[in-house]
Amino acid sequence: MNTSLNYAYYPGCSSTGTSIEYDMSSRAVCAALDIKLTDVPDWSCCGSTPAHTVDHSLSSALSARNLDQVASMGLDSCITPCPSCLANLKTAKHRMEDEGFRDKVNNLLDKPANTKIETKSVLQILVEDYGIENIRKKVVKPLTGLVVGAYYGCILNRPAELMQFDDREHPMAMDNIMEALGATVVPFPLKVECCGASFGIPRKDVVMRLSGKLLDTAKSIGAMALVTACPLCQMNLDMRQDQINHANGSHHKIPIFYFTQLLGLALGLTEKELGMNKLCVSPRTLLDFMVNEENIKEKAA
Amino acid sequence: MPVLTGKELRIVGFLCNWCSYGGADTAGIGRFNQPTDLRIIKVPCSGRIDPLFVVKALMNGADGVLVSGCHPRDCHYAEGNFYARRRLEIMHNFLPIIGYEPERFEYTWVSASEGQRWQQVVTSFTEQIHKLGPAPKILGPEASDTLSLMQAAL
Amino acid sequence: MKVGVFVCHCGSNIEATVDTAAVAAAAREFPGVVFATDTMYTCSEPGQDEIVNAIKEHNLGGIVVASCTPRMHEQTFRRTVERAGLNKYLFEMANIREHVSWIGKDREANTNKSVDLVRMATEKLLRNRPLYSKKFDINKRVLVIGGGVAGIQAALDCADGGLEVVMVEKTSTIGGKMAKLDKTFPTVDCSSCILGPRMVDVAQHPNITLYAYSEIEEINGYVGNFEIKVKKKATYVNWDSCTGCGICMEKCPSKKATDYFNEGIGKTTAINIPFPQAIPKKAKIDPDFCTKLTKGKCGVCAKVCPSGCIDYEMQDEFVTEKVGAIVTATGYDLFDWSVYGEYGAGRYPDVITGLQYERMLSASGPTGGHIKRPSDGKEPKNIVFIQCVGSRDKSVGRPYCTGFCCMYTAKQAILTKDHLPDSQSYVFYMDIRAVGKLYDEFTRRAMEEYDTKYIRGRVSMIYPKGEKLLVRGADTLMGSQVEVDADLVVLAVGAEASAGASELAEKLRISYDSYGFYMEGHPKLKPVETNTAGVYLAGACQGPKDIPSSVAQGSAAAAKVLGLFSKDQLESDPQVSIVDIKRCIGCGKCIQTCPFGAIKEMEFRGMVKADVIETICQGCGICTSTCPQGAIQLQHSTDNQILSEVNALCQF
Amino acid sequence: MKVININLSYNSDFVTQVEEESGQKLNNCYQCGKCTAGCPYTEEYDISVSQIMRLTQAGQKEQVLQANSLWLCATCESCTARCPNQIDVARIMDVLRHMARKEGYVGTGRVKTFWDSFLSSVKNNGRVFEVGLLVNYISHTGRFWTDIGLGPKVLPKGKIHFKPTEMQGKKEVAKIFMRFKEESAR
Repeated sequence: MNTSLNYAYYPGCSSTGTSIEYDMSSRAVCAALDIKLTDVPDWSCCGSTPAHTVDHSLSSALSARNLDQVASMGLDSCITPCPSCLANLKTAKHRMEDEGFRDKVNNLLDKPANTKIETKSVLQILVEDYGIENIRKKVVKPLTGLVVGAYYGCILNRPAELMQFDDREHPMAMDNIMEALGATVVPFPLKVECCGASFGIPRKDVVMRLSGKLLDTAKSIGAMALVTACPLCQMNLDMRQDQINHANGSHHKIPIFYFTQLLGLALGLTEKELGMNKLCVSPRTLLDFMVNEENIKEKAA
Repeated sequence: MPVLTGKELRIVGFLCNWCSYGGADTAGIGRFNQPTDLRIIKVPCSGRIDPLFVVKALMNGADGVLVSGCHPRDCHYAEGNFYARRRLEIMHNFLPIIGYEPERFEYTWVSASEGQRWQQVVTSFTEQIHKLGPAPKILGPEASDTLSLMQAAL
Repeated sequence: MKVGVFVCHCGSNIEATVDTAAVAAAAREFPGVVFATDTMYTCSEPGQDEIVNAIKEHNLGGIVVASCTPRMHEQTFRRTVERAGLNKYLFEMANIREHVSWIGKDREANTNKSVDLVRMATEKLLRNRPLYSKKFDINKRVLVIGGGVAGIQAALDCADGGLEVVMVEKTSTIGGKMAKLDKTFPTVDCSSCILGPRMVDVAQHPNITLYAYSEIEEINGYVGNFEIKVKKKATYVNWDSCTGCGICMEKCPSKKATDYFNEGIGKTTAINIPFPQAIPKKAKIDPDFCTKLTKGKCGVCAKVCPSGCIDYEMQDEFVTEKVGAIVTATGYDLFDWSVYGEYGAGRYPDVITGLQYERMLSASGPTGGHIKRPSDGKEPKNIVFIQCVGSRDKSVGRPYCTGFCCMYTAKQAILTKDHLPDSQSYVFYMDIRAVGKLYDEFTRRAMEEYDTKYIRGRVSMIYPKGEKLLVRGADTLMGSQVEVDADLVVLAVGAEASAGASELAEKLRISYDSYGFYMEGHPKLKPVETNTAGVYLAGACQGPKDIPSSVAQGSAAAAKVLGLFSKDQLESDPQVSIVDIKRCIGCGKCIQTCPFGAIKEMEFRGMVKADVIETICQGCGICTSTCPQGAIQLQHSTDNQILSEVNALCQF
Repeated sequence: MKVININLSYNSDFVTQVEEESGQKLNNCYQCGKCTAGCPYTEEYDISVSQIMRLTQAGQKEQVLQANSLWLCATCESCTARCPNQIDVARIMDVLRHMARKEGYVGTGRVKTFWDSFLSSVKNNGRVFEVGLLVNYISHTGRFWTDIGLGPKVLPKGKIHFKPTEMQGKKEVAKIFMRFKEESAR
């Protein structure tokens, strides 16, 4: 890449907690690819699902504050790893193009917000701005032997009119990245099925059923692991995998990576930098297996 | 009978018999409500429309003129709408010179099947003319000068 | 000229929102008008008699009728005034129904507008002149475009009626979609058994010339005298000597060619005859797959052909045919269903279209009539049919109902049970459209006798689950989400206008709707006519149709052609241009712009003048608005007549 | 079963309000059921989403707003993405939820409580403070934390902090909630 890429970065609340490894690996990967990230100063919560279930203006106000923070950096676009934040920030921008709604929202804010900010996902800029072919060139530790399925979740590409990225029924961005990293990608049939989202706490049973189905499917297609791009999906599939097994009488032990973690691995970053140790379902054996496979391949060559 | 004062403005439409006139019929059959200002003159082909018809209509007191023919390449006479477009474009550019806002004239395509589209065209054009209000009237010797000027130009 | 004005109530269609009496009253004040009245139904017999009597009584010189659109009744009233001894062009119509009473309820404004329209018509009428048609000879041959069942029907009816028929078919065999079907609803009789003989008739009929694997390049002329340029695409096989023995097919080494006839189920050879009953039964080479043509190697077919008719050098060829009428029967194509990502967009081999399934059911098809999963060749047990794929779906730009999918799905469900008695069929539907003789009974049989499970709801998703496909839909009657483990999924894919329909329409100068289906002359009264004289429609090119309706339209179109040709000469439309010799300066601008070459130079006292060939002039009037002198005038639409309408409207 | 008098029970204000706030035209729905077919939450719903659409179309306000389904929709957009009539069904569900809230229908209490806890966490800290959120939620539902088993799994991974991350702007955020409260009070 001759032109250096430069973005405002909105981590989102879960980056400070349950999805800390997504944040770590995203930052590490971008650094490794000379993509400069500047944190949105004093960012606050986007409102996530709960806000828009209460009221659209409240939800947009919470997002608008952050968009305004980006504007204050003198930038007109920002990126975030989290699809839920992405959806809220994009929705706020879109809805606030309507004058009536904009006034309603500005009334909730200290000062009228400048919301003319394009938000994209980390995944999107890696695919569209940096380019998969350029990623391919940077691979030093190919994911040899890894058979992986890509799970996108429900809101990364939907609604298509708003998200403007990849295919709404059959996204390929992560599949293509994984393929570029040397992994064997098995088409995951339930790419855009919901995992149970934020119901983990109030209605665990729902997550058990929906995420359970995802794990069963992953197993049935022979995936050793899944990659995700969403903190909620990852949390439900990884942190709750034991609960799911317990609830459904299954015995899954499928590591659930953030795609940035595997990308970082292939770029030669350390497991620590990528927060591999923070995954609940340990990827240890799988990681060792991959190293081993690579050695065999090299000997053969 | 003069136009219903205050209510209506005078809008003249020149419509191709093969497409837009049928489109207006289709709109009628579908009961697609429209403003009442427009009066339609049927011509065999938009290519039959002499730009001077439009100019004279305006000078004689029309507040807007709408011409509607067949979609490009769909002309019943192969190339009539193409000639029409060329001529009317030139005329369109001259309108300001003789003191008419170019928005008082519009050239559009509506096929015989597009009743709904016709409804939209009529409604939006009528609104457009109502925004502009009555057209300036050109009278007396000035009028004949203007006309001969246009004749020369076209 | 003494003018009479008749303002029609059209029952309440006009009267409800237009004060017709007031319109008549206002008309009485117009210059030239000596008689004006309002009538209940002007087009009815008493209504017409009223006109005739008024003409006699007040010895009127011209008539204005304010009623519906001239597209509806102009002909009717022209005949009426003729009956009363007037020239039929001394008549004008004011459209106060479609253009007034039906598009607004403001009675005052409508009445006022109607008065204006009547004034316009009157002013024009005052400048009308009697016009007289010329007779011209016609070429009693007919061109039929498309060799599907509708085209075949039209061609045979015309040919049996003694007309010479030229049939042009795009593919290398006639038969169209029907030839691909196994059985037909609601009788379940064998498609090729009923169509086959008709195809043979076409081939053997002395009056029919068939150009297969050919397309329409160019169309010139007008009703009675069209000139058609036909492009015979290169087949690389000399069809005069090809006997259709099929040895070339047996020996051809390149067996990976797309099998269009079998809808891509299986492959065929680069040189092929689409199917055993093909008409004409001649081989053609698919240049994309023939290694001789692509790489210059092979040449096997040339070696084995007993009649030596392979010609790798063959080029497209053009022939010209003269005809007097054209029947368009270009049919339909299947909607491209790959836009449905939720159905796999073509990624799952065991999700196929209804037409592919027909080929599977057909004994002469690629599977020899055995139902097999394309993926592994296994017999399916649970078969799911999904209706309305690309029909009644705004989100894919196809809001219309295709109309025959419900029926062919029921048929396929029944046939499935016949082929595989242990199988179970499920049909996801929204509404069952079974309007036709014995149609509803047929769908009931599918449920009652053949135990097809009908589920009322759309399908949201199909995805592979092990060897099976999981179909997730809704049963809105149960109000629940339902899943079916399917071995095979058959999509009832809807119909759309056939590829290239709009391009052909432009050559024919007929109109088409926003989906590319051709526009009939009148939705009720002219179902097979178009607005272009001498061009008729048959079958699905006008809108999706099943076989009975297509055949009916084929015959209807043929009847229209036979009617047209029942006279030896046609009357030309006298609404043509004429040249005022005194004014014409012989600049030749009109000659250049005339799209029909209807204007030629002539010599008049040593000066060049323009002259119109009346039988060729189509009356577009482009010349009139081109002429710098106003010397050439389109009769019945002269500058004076149009300006009189303008002035009637615009007078401060 | 209840017999519904179609014209008497039709609440036109309700229908208008839903259409205005969602920007969707309810009559565009022809009840094909594709939304229900694709909805991952149907199994939890007491009224399927297509039936919610139908009841809303028919102006059956109470029956709609009482539905638990409103609180179990996760806005996964399957319905919106696949509707053949291009209706933003998810948005309609959102709007119905807002109405239910205003009219005091709690539906599945736990979900609402969780969302409230989430928001109060945002209100107090400017960002979500996960542990705080849990504590708050548990105290409101008064139910034993079923995720206790996760503790030993997650704690050592340094994913859970017992203090919220500090941010200056948290007062700004709190004010957003205050103003919203005042607004909706009017």
